[in-house]
Amino acid sequence: MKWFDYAAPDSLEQAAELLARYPEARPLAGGTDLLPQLRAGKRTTPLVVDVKKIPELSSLTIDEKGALTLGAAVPCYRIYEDERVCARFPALAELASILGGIPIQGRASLGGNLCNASPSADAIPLLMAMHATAETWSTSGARSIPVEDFCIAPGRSALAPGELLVSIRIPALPPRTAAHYLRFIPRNEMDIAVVGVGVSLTLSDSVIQTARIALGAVAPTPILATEAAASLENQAPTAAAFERAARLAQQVTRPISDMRGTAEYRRHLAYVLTRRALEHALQAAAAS
Amino acid sequence: MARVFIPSLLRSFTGGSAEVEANGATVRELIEDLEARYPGIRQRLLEGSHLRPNISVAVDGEVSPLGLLETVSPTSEVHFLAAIKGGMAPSMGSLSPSSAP
Amino acid sequence: MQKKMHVTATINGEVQEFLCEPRQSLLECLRDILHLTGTKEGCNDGNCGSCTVLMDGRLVTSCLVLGPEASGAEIVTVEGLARGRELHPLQKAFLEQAALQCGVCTPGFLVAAKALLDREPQPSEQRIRWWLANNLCRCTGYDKIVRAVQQAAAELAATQGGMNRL
Amino acid sequence: MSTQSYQVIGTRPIRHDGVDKVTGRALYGADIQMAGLLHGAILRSPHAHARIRSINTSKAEALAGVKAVVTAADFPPTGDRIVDLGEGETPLSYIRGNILASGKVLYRGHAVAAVAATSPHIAAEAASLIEVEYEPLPCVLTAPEAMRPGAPLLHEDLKTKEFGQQTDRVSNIAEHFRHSLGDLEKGFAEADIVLEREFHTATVHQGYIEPHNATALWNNDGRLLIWCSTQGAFVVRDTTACILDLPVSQVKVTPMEIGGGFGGKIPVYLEPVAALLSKKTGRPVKIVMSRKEVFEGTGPTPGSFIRIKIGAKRDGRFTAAQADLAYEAGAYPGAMVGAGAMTVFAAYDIPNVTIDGYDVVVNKPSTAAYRAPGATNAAFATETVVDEIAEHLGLDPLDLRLKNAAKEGTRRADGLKYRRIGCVEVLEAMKAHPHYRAPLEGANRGRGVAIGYWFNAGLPSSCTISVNADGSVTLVEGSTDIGGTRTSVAMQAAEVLGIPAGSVHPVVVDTDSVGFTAVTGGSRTTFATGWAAYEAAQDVLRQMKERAAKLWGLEPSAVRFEGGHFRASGHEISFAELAARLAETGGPVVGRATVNPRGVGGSFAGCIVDVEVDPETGKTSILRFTSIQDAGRAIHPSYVEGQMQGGSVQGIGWALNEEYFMGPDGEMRNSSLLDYRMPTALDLPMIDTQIVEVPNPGHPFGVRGVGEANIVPPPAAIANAIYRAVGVRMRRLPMSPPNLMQELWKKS
Repeated sequence: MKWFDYAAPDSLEQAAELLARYPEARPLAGGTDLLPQLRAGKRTTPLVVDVKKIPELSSLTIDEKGALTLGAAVPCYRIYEDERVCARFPALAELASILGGIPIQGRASLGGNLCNASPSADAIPLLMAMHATAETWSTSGARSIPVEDFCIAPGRSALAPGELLVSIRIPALPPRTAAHYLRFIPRNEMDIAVVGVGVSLTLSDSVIQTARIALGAVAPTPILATEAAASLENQAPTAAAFERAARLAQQVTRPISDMRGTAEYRRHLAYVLTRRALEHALQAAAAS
Repeated sequence: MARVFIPSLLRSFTGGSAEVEANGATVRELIEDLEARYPGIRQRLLEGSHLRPNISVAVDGEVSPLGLLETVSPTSEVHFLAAIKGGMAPSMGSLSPSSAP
Repeated sequence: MQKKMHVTATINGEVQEFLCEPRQSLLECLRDILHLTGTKEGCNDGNCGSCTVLMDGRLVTSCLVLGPEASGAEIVTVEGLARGRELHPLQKAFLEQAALQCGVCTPGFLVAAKALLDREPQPSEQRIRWWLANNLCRCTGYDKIVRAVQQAAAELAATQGGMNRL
Repeated sequence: MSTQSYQVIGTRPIRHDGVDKVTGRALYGADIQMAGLLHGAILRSPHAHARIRSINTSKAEALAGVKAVVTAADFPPTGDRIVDLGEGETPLSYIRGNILASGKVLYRGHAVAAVAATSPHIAAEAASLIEVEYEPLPCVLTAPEAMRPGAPLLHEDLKTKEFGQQTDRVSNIAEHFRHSLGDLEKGFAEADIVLEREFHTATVHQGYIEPHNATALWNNDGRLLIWCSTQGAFVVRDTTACILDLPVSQVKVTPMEIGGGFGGKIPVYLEPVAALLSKKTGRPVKIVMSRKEVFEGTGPTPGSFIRIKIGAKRDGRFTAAQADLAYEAGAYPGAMVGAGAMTVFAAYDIPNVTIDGYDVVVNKPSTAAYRAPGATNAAFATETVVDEIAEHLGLDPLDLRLKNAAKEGTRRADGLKYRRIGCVEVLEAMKAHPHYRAPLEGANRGRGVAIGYWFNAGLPSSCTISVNADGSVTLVEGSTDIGGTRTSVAMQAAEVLGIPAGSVHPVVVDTDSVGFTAVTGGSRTTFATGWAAYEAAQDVLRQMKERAAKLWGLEPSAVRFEGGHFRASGHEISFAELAARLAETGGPVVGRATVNPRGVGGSFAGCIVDVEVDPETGKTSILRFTSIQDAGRAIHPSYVEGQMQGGSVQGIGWALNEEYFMGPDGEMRNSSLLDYRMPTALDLPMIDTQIVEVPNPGHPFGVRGVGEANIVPPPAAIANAIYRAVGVRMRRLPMSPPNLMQELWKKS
């Protein structure tokens, strides 16, 4: 690994200043993506900025409206060990508990997973389904980016040079709403999603009021399947409706073939997982 | 006389026979006797005065660590086997000299 | 200018100071600087678990932690499991259950299993497998490892979670 | 074979090296620290096949902290020789070529140059500064591709051998051989059913957790000292001496603790490179591979193409069998196809058989042994065809196997007759096992069985045993201990000496300190080194009887040893008591033995597996698994079970997910433990075991090697279970979710 320097600023201002001064600097939260990339020579950097000492990046708060603000460096275990998150955002807690193994969850954060901008990132489809926004900070101020607009290419995010992800904001779930993330991996743990699907459903009386469907590892960035989601609105949550939505979701995929699966296989999984994720979400929403 | 089993790729020397008989108190003597009966076969089994490195000999069902020096009785069964490369016995450390010219 | 960093950390209960390059991982610091070679490198990218240690009570793969990040942290490695001459119940159980063959993954498994039992003293087989899924063993097929953790859990329960819980 | 009851054998003592291994004190190769130590790094080829036009090391040498750079040009000028390292005649250029490429690179990951520097980071950076100009060449990646006329040639000088005889045919087929028995045509003519099937298996890696490592110090007295992780210190000594053109006595190898090998740590990769770097710098040099280097630069086990044809009578009796086995040797000749040929029909008594084997070079890493090398590929093919025959004939798959099972006196296609073997006993134990008859309910679930064989190795082992005055003994051996063999060897000495296992202190030493000992491999250590310990203990007893006789003024022949005591009429002294009196009766007692045993007993293993397939994703889950194996005599049953469980799980990994996923350019796309996907604890149930004991008449305690046969049956058994679950016959490994889904689509 090429030499780099290390700094651990304790305020947003200091961090932003460092990032402005060294545009090639890399923020370090859990390091579970960054360090292997630096070792493999996929990325180089003159400076690693450890952001875990910045209060805004390490806090987990729920405001009076029930929205969750998740510091970009909050490690997964803090999410699933937080009783409030488990009660109000169970899908998020479950996601945090399947991201890597236990030692990875001791370090890795959803913010890091987002910034890594991998097409197969587990967190992104669920965050998209949950209407999450990425809250950023730079010397020119703060901005809020919808998660669905955050990834622009494999490994590339919408963050401008010198801009830091501070937190992820997830609005409170309306009543009778549930989200669910489902991925396919050949092993039962320690694997990268061949396909991942995040969904959310809001029920109203006997029909689906709104739905959202996002897919990972089927295109250069995680994608929203808007038509598929729209097809569910004001429909009864039947197997046929889910089947139709899953087929529509499958149509927007543009997968590649690689060591994790062929394009054909991924397209097939997109259908299977969308259907199954919707069924899971329906059960959870009906129970909530 | 000992029964000698001829591997399929050497059967051209024995007129296609898979099994022949030969005399000898050791494998070395047995090969000399085989050569007298089936000229040319020795050269496929020996290199100079040694068993070819790719060939091992089994007497009565046991691959012999002694090779040519192994004793043979008139009731013995003798097999010449293509020694197997990689992962098999000979590759796992032999007492052979570290290099041959 | 390339300068080493000064790090102070509590390692297996003792305050240690050392100098490291920012690019050196905690694993490298433990092994090459502090000579705590019980923590092993198997993959250097967080996927085998051989370098698992406790950092402020949390399991981490030390290959994915930079040395300077350990500043002020409390680290426990396999060398810190036994209390003096008394082996940790997990260490005893691994020996009694023959839960190791080559032994190179064993330190990581022991630390991971300790973290589990510290949190969940009576885990189910499935919870044990879940917690150990980040630790690869190529020799044992995991059967005897899972049994060893079950045995240690039973022993710890019998001793009321007291003396032997380090 | 004695049928007496044993005091030590069959018990489960704590292993002698256990405390060191659970406290982190045990020293493995990468743990070596020494004054002045430099760190090495290796530059590897980015091409699967290319000519090296030039190598420029000047930028690397100029980097601060770099002490030396070496390439193949640094080998002594004696490369144009044919050598024999026990692998048969091999050009030295091949052996050296795999250490540091010369002229051409033959696989992606092929070592080209190496650097020694003051830190591993500087060494790695320097290696990346070495400029190599390549002329890329077309590559061939599979055996069928490489065998095609006109295929790009890896070695322009490689001529096909037929039964060791060189022909004039230049090709990628290094060797072709044939075993034949009976009359194949007649046998197929007699059959009521003949099935012929083709199989492909992917390259897989042993996957040991500890990467390769080596530290070398070319000392000022001219001796080369090496510390490394190896299955055989003497193999490292002999190979390194050969490569560097040194007398063997000038090389001393100290085997460190080894973090897994499974056959993959028999070959030498780093030691000669570390030695050359040490020679240039005058300092010790340590090289440790990264995981990526382990995948790309060491020897996995061959991928293969196999065609199997079996004929059977309506009653299930096999009349004829034919196999074509083409195994991918990787860059240099030496695939495990010979062993594949020996084991492909080894479980069966078939009168008419022909087996053709092809050793084929391809642009992949040079392959190495992997637990029963060659046998798993072959059994995957045979055992799934046997299952299909059972289905066609409406027979129970175990009954069909029992009807044809090999037994004492069965002649194999390579000509040899079996001595006492446990094939029938293993099959009967499978049939009688509650798992085989347990109900298996639920959709998409199925049960499969298969059996496998490994013949095991003998080979030389040496031991000495010194008696200590406190009644314990010190046992010095040359077998590196990968999975508890210190204990299984010590237990055999303890049994002879009538002392507890804990009173034997086993130590594994360097090549200067013990007689020649072959590798820990071939399931031979408990068998052969255990035998050496048995003989050395007998030597101790003989000498101690003389001491007892001296004490009592008797002839040694009057002294008996029984139940841990030396006895003669009116006299009795325990082993420990006599040990305390050695000084006064003539001085120390040291027993010694060296063996090169015959009497190797092959081992059969079978497994029963229940799976559930998700028909929408193609993912297979293992619900229940039982491994049954003939151990001859289980010395330490826990470690026998451990071998069975470990081998079974490696077989499960091979079956379901493991593969070298190669791009068309010869790049391995999944060279990490994330994407190579070995099984985790969460992917498995408990692995039940049943040890069958059919004592090997060739060993004093009846031992058969148990390390390997257990990996052989799982892929076939899982394929058979998948068929029962979802109705598709898998003939390609791995049976990964995308591959299984492909077959499910074809079916629907």
